[in-house]
Amino acid sequence: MANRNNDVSNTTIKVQNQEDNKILQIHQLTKRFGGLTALNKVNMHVKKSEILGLIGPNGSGKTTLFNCVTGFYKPDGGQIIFRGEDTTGKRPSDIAKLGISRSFQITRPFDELTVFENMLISQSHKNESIVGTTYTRFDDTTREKADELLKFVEIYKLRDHKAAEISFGQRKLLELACTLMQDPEMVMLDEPTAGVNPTLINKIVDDIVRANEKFGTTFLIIEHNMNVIMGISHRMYVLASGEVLREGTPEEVRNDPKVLEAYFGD
Amino acid sequence: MSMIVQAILTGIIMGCIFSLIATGLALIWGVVEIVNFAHGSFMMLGMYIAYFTSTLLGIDPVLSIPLCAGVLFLWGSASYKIIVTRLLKGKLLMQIFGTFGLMLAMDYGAMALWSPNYRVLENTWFSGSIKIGGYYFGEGQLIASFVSLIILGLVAIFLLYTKTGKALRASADDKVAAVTVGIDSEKMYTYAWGIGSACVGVAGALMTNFFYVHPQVGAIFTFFAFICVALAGFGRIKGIIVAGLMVGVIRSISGFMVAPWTKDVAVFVIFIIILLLRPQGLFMGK
Amino acid sequence: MDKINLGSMLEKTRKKSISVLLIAIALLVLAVIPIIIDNDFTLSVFIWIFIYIILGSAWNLIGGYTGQIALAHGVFVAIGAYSAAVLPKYYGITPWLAFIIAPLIAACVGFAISYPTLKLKGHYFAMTTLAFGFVTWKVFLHWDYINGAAGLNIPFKPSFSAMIFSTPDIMYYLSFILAAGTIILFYIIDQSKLGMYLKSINQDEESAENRGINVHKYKVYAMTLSAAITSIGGVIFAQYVLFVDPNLFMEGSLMSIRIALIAIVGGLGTVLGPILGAFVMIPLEEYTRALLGGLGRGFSLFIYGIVIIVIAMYWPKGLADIICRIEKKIKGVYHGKSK
Amino acid sequence: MVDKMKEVDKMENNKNKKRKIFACLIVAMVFSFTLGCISEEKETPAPTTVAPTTAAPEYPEEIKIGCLCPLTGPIPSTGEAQRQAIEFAAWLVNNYVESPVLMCKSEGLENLGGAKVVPVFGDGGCNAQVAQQSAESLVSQNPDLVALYGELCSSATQTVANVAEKYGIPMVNGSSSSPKLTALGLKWFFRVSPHDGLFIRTMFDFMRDMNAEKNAGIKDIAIAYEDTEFGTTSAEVFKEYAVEYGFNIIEDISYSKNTTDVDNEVQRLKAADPDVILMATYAADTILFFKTFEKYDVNIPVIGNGSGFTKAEFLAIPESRYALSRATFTPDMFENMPSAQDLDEMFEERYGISMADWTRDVMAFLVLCDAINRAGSTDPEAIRTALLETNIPKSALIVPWDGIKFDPASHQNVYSAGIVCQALGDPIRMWSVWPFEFAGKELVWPPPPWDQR
Repeated sequence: MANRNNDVSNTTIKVQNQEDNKILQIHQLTKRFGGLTALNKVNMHVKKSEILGLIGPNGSGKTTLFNCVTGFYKPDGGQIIFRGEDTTGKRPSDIAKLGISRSFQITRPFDELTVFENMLISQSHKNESIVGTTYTRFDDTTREKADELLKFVEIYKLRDHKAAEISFGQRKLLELACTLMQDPEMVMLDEPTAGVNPTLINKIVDDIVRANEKFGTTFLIIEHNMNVIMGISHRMYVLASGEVLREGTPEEVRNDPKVLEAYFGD
Repeated sequence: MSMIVQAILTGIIMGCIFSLIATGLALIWGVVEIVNFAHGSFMMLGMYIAYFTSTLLGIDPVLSIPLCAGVLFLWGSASYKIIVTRLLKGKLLMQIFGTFGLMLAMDYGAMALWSPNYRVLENTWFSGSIKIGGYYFGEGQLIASFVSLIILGLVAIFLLYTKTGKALRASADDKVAAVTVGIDSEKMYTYAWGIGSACVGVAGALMTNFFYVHPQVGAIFTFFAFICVALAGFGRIKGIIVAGLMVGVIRSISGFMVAPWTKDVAVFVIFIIILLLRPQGLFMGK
Repeated sequence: MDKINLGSMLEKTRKKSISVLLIAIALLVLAVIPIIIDNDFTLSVFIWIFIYIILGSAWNLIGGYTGQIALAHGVFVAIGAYSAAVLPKYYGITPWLAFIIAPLIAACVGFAISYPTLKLKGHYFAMTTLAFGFVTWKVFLHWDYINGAAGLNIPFKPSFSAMIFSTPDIMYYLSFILAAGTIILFYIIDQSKLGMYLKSINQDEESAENRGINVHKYKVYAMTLSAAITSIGGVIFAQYVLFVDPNLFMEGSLMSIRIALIAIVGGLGTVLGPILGAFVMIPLEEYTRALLGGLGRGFSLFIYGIVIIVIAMYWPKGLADIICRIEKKIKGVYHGKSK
Repeated sequence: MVDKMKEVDKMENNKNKKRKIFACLIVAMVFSFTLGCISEEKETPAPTTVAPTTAAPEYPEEIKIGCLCPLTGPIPSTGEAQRQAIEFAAWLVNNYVESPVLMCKSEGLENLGGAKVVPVFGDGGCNAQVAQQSAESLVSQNPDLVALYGELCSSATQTVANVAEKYGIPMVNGSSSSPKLTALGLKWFFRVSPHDGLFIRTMFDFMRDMNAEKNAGIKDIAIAYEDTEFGTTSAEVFKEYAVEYGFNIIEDISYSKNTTDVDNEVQRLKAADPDVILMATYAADTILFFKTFEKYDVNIPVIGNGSGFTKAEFLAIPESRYALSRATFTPDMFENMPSAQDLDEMFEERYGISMADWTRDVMAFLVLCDAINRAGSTDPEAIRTALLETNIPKSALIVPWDGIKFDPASHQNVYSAGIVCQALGDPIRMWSVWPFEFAGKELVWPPPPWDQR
């Protein structure tokens, strides 16, 4: 696939003793808001083409972590290395260009634009000259790709509806499709199934798995729905009050008393 | 030397008046989060009210302060209810142009009603000037700045110690929270507009002692009010006085030391610089 | 699947032919106006319409598409106008060259002002541009090189090189061509990636940033482009009025707001908007001035203010929106028939 | 392939921009036609762009003169008064009035078969663009327009003059004071009233006389002027003459118009402590300045370059007392000009205001009509020559000049001159105090300290 070749060209800085299958490495990541510490020296890594689950009670810092990785927050300490490149404190758009795409907890498509246009905008912005955009339109490959993905998540019929007009669940699917639009190395989904009806949940889960198998896309997923996350993720991290509580396979996590306590204790 | 001191003193006095005008704007901005371009026109209205009560009923502008405050309160809340509520539903652009339209309508409406002639109130209680310790003060300006400070004090007390005031501050700090604790935001907005307009109305009444009355008198004062608000930090009532004094003194100094025409420019340049360096305002932590 | 496509293809080609026809007719009409109407006033109204189409469209890029409230476009008009006035006066260079120089200067200024200020949001940007406009106005008033407040007069000596023509026809065609050019440019932009990106920025900056669009960069680019094109309007302005002074362009930043209004009344973020806006506003202003001017006391401006309020309150999408609605209706009817 | 087609097709559907463009162009067409009609209605068979050689019937019913006044914009009330002055002048021409003043005895233009003069008014808006637009409109809506008159604000007059040049229409101006108007060597533009150059010369002549006859000992002068066309031009002339007359300018203050206060300006003036302050300001700031003079107890004679100083709004405040100004005319001068006085009474009863501020405009309009009359045709060239040949004796004037005669090059009235007046009496109004020989009231110099007023 396209991103594979880019892969070769882009891998510039090699961080010492980096195992090649670690696509994302987070060292000692710390983020404070005034008094409270949202993230405290978090260490974690994501392996290439895995589905990584990230769980934890509310306010445990999951979304903060996402915002740090995608550059919306400037971390107060620590380092984020994506595919051998230090992305700490970079502009979100630059990070996105590197191949991280992210969905928001509350879906944020551009309501005034059509579903199709939303897809087009989400294309990869790698090596795109700003002046060039003045007169170039989206090329056919992009358009075909957009249609493909719309078909893939099965909302092709809504193609020319304004994003404002489509249902909540469909917006979720649109977001998913958008995140896949830019040949991402890694997709970060923030509660992809929150507030979605069961049938659609299955659909979304199914899409994620298929995408993971079909394109070998890496997924990093925040999810509250235990069945879903346990079902799809290969590996999991548990965050609690800004610290990594546990790392391991779904089974390990499920059977860890600490985790249960973090969730249901007091 | 003494002239420089004089210049600074003049600046301070003008500053007090600016800060009174700015307080109204800051209140509106803070609570309702809308830029009221018509603010100066509200002041103009206050000036005309004071002028006519004085010429027709022979009531001194200082006495007509309550009247101005009252009328402007009503006018402010009315214009909120009728126009602004709807504007708030729209985009920021529409809000700005809406209030701008209000400004045009008020200014030229006043012109159509009361002619574009410059009117001046003569021999009010506080006209002419006094000399204190070798420095000259216009009585009009002096009383204006004193009353300004008093009004500011009252507003502060109101905001700090009354129930409504607290509610206002709450909704200025955090709308969502305010609503969740059951503050009627609609009501708060209306109050904010009313009180904000009342402040500027009072300023208008005081101005008639030493300034001419004219339909388009407001615009330049609106500008300075904006600047004070920006300096204090958009939407924050705190620090308005300091900001006002700063503006006053900067103008006065640059006007006296550099060249008179630069005094407004200087303020605007500083305004731009501050917006760029500290958009959150001078007197606020991050 | 295929059948539908073929059907729509046919329909499209039909539409296309109609569209081409309509454009052709419209262009033809506008082209022959100077011949059929030998009334200079009507022509001058048209010239103003064309000039304001240029200005309005330019503002629309930053104000309508990108949604950044720029209130200093009078400055850029002034840059254009003054370079047109200064070049021949001081350097004996033909004002035609201003079409190249003015945009360059304007672009630089536009970039310089917008690069830092566009980091700020919403009314911060609006206020800063407003203040910038004020400062520039005062500086122009005291700038001896451009003759300060007295302004510069362009002597009426008709010649092609001086870009002054004894009959308004040529000026009409000149402004017509420029306006048409601007419209085409903005049609291209509207259809281009840029147009799409700017729209997305207007709706949700964070989301756009998340999608990999460098919001700040695009905003600044839009502002720079907008400034450059605005200054072209300024050149024509000067060549037509033959007199420039700071108040004309920057007093109370009235012109900046007027320009914005053209786009707003017409419809923000559409190619059509500024065109409609100019075609409605300019004649309206001309005739209201003629009608209400007699009343004196700026009664016309009172009306103007009311109109602005009403638009802002009830009609934020402008005229273009209505055209679209009508269009949709027609379309609906058509489909109804076809099925 | 099918996909391609689909894409293109969809793309078409995505936006209806294309069709929006057509829509707009349709609107364009509609507008063009409506405008066309509007103009057609007003048009006469005669060609519209003024080509008077063709459009000159033997004796036209009426002589249309396009007059521009600032009816909107910053000074609408002044514009209204100017309009009345012009109407009044036209009335004088069209009706027999028993008065030695120019054109009064005539009924219409006798050399054109008693054709009536009809002023057609347009709004100049005191704004270059508005004035130009209105002038264009007047010219093309009235193909039989014979001449242009106005505006009041110099920048507006400038663009109207440009229109006059463009169409070759004679133009007369009665009240714009910017020297540059007659310095451009315009072919069709004539100015009856003095410009700031001459006015300010009056001010300096006055100061010289003060030194000579009243040994006022004026040496150091300060100048204060607003940052407008009027202010800066005045300032240039101030500086020029200061050198010529051997005064030295010790303070030069340009302040921004309609500001919130003029304290610093006055503080600087006080600090400089000159013998005289020369000012060029409009009404609003003049009021502020004098209130601030009192505030800071500044007791220096102030001579204004007209404008704000002669406005009723300024004279309404007690601080204005003893203010000096240049002027063309003051009400008291009617007393030694009986003919003018009669007209003033007529004017007053018609419009309820004194003609004093408007004698310039009335006179200038009369001069224009006289020229057309002498030309005996509506041919612009003829009128232009007539204007150039103008030579009106003192006796036929309602202004205190030695006559009216245009400089062949600049087209500026060579005899036009100003007077110096002072705010005196109760109620305060302007009284002529210089030239001393026909002063309406005795000059008060220096003004008494503020606490004794």
